[in-house]
Amino acid sequence: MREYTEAIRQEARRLLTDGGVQAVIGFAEGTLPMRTAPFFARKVEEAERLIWGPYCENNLARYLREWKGKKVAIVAKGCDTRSIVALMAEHQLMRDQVAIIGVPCEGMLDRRIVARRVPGEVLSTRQEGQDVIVEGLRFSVRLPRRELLYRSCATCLHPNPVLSDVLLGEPVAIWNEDPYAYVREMESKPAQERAAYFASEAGRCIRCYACRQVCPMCYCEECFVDHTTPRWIESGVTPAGLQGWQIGRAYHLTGRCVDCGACERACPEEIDLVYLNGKLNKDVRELYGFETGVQVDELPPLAVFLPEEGPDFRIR
Amino acid sequence: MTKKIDKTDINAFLGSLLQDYALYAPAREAKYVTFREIHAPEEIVWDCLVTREPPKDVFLPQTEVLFSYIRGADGVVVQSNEAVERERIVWGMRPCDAQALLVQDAVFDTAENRDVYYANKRAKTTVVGIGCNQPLSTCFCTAVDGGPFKKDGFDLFLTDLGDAYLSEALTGKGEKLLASPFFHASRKADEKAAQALEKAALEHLPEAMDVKTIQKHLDELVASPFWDEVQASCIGCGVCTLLCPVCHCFDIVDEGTAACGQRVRNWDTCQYCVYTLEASGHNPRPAGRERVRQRLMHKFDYYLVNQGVLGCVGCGRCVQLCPVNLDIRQIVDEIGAAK
Amino acid sequence: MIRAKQAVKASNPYLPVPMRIENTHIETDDNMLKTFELAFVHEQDAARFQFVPGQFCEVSVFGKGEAPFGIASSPTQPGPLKFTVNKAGVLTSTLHSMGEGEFVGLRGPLGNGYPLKTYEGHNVVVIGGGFAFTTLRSLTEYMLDKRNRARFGEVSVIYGARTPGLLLYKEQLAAWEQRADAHVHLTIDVAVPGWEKLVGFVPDIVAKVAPSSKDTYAVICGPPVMIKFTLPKLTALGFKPEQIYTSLERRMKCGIGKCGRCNIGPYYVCKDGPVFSYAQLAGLPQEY
Amino acid sequence: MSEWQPKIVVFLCQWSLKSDREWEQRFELPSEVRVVEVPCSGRVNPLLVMSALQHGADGVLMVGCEPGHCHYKDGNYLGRRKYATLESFLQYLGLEKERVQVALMGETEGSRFHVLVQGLLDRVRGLGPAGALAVRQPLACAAQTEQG
Repeated sequence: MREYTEAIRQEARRLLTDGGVQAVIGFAEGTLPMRTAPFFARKVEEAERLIWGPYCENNLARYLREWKGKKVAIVAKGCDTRSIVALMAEHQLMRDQVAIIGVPCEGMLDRRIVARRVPGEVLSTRQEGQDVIVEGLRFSVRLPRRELLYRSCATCLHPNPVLSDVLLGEPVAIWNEDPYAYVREMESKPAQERAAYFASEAGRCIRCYACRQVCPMCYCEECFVDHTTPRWIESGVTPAGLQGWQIGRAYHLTGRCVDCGACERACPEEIDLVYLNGKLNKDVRELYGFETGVQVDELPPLAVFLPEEGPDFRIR
Repeated sequence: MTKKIDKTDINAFLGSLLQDYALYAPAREAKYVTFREIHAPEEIVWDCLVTREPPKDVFLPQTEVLFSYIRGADGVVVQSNEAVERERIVWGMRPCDAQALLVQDAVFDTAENRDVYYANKRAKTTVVGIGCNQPLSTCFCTAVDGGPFKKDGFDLFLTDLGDAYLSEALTGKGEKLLASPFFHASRKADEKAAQALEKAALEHLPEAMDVKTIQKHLDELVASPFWDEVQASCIGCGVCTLLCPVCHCFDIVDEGTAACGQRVRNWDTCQYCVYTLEASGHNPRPAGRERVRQRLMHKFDYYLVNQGVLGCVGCGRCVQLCPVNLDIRQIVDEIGAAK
Repeated sequence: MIRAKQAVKASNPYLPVPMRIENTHIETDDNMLKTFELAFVHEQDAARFQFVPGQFCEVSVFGKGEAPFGIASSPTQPGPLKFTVNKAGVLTSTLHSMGEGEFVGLRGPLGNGYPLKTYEGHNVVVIGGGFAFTTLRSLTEYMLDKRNRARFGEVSVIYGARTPGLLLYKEQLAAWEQRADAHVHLTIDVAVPGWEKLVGFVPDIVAKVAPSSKDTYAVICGPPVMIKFTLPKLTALGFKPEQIYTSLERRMKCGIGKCGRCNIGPYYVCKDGPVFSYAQLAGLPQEY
Repeated sequence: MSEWQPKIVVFLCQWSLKSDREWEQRFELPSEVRVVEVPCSGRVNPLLVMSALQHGADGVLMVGCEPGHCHYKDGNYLGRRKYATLESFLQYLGLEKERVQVALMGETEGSRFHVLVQGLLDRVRGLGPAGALAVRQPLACAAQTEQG
């Protein structure tokens, strides 16, 4: 991780000196254990604040829309680069406006899982081989890294950048082959159970829209939830209002979501959002062989069709 | 009046309260602990200092029907939803959340234009607090006029002595609870122990911030590029404000048709881009810069002007839960140091 | 049928009283501005309603919500309250489609209104642009009322719109123009055949025809760009910030300083305003 | 409350069944069915389907043109992907499979349309009121006005 930090800083210095970029979007030290903060190095000396580590959990591609029209560099994991590709496919981003510093990713650690597996407030963590040592006021606990990954990271198929201008380090080996096992598990449950699960997950939503705001693909000028004509869903934290929000949000990301899990990490109520988008991702993969943001210049699946494909809605 | 109650008796006592009161307390929900209504004393989680959601929902529900309306022959008839039937107890509120409650009192329970929905719930509620023996690293109540054992706003205040809770009644409502036979006399030593706990807790907490300087700097920084820097990583979600125990902003919306329906109020936040958006398309706070500035200025400047109190109580929820680790403590430090 | 108790109504600031639309009148030739005359359904609601020019009300269009509108009629005029509504969003579009005999709700009067006591004994120049003339109409009517006229010095009105057809309250303006005790200057942006009054933007007209700043208060309402260019002209004429008043508009919900969205600095436009002097607004975020 | 009657919403492309417009005369649709004519099935916002369900529809039918017969060339093909994923998603969330149906029909299939609607109605009757997904609350007040 230290080597990556150094390499990122070096590349950032170079780009800020003669790469013609206005800023390097990366991560800086956070104010809490297990946190980092998105950071914008605008001057060469600010490159020293950039870091890399197991808690770089945000999808930084989200910030690119705020730099529209200006050339910037971005520190990008596999999922961040997929978002960049997807944004390019939707004409939200020009390839020559972003310099991608690609970083192979071993998966980010879920700070909430860590917190739940120790007997007090976490004050520091460090990695030792494949383990993470977690320390607090009166404890020190050793936990296997693999068990602490975010679910979206544990099931990741593209930990290595799919597109980059400079790729740091060596690509990591893929540790997962079945990304949608949890979706299949849910599919196999009776309808009533699925409805109850959805109602209870959506029911905790407080409509803070953090899921939308952290998402690189949620760039609509006006979100359907804010429309006044028509007002698509009920305004409050009522069952219909909350389910309407979750259905609309997830479905609008059909064929556009890159499985980064940023929405779920941002959610203060720890709502299972990945299981919603995972289903849609699984469907477009199985029905149309499409994976978002993997192939440059591939059109979004709902923008194209094959005349001969199914389902054949005629015969039913 | 001060007494104490043994921990072995506490559930029996709470069970007896459930007969007469609706009880709200820190309790588990999904994978975390939040403030919600409970139906059995065993649901209470005693060692959670900062609940995921603050208890403000008890007094200012996130979604609340103000009235229903129905079109009649001679106009529209409205029926208010302001009545509160059942007495309530909020059990185990922390001093920071109580301080926030006092700020909300100053906003809603005013002599003129009294918010009856809030005031009625407040009047029917007994607030039982508990001191914080071991504050978290995100706690900073002492920086903003609070303290881990501050008793303002409580009717009854508990101190965890290990095997018992020292219980001090601060109002008539508190004394009513203390009259229960589950409480027995406390001794001098218990009060000494409580003082020692407070002293120990304070060691973990920061010094008071220089509120005057911060307020002055805020007034000077209105047009400064400082805010462009601060807001750069802000994603414009509502986590910090919706989960803030002080933030009280709301929206009013009709649900229904012209013939009949309900007028509803929902929490709202200054961090949303549509919050100040006018029908004409004009937005007086068009970007993150204005919205982040508004949050800080409201908390550390405008509340002081209008209510005479700070709008931040140091609970640390926004610090813990911000998706991009935008830390209000750091911003305030920078404001204090700004030249 | 459900019926709210009167006692509850009086103490709950969120409950609207029913109003009947008595009359509607299209003000401008683009059909975007319509004046609604609203009458109280219940006698006791009417009796309780005492207002000053510059105050506003929250008008309920049930099913669509509430929006604030300045009261365009003057307290000196008996009869229904007048509100002039610009068709902009969902609520105002619905309101525009409503007519005589239909019901809306009303909360108010809200806000501070123009500081009449301050203006008394002084000259007042009323400066308006476009459709931001509603409470200025109320103020002018009030000052020109025969019971009040002697309490004020010279009253001038400078009012401009893009075209003649976009001026509000044409009959009222004509009546004021007839009066010897008021100076009325009407202007449009660009000359059109048949228009014999002033031509030019409000800021320039102000520079030409505004009275001396001595003993005078200026009250200005209009689109932000008009205000932006008029303020320097007034300053050049010697008006100090404390002599210039404006009525601000912001998105509002509660109207009573609780819902939080209409603040400018520590002031709430709904409760501490909407009328402010520029001395009050100095140094605050320009969030209006 | 009177006996429950299912509510069916049909989003019908204005071009499909076009040559067979007399279906409207020939077959009177049951009163429980509300037909919403749309310019093209491919442009129907999936939120409309959700909205219909949230407003208390017990079944939704989407009718577009036969493959190769879209008035706008390929609206029905684009719509097909949209509805395939939406249908599957709503089922995943617990909605019974039988409540949402998509049908691409030729210009002259008025009689088949009628059979389809009747079939959906019968299936929904068998299932009872939709309950898997939440409906909007002020629906309750509609009943109130009817009574008052």
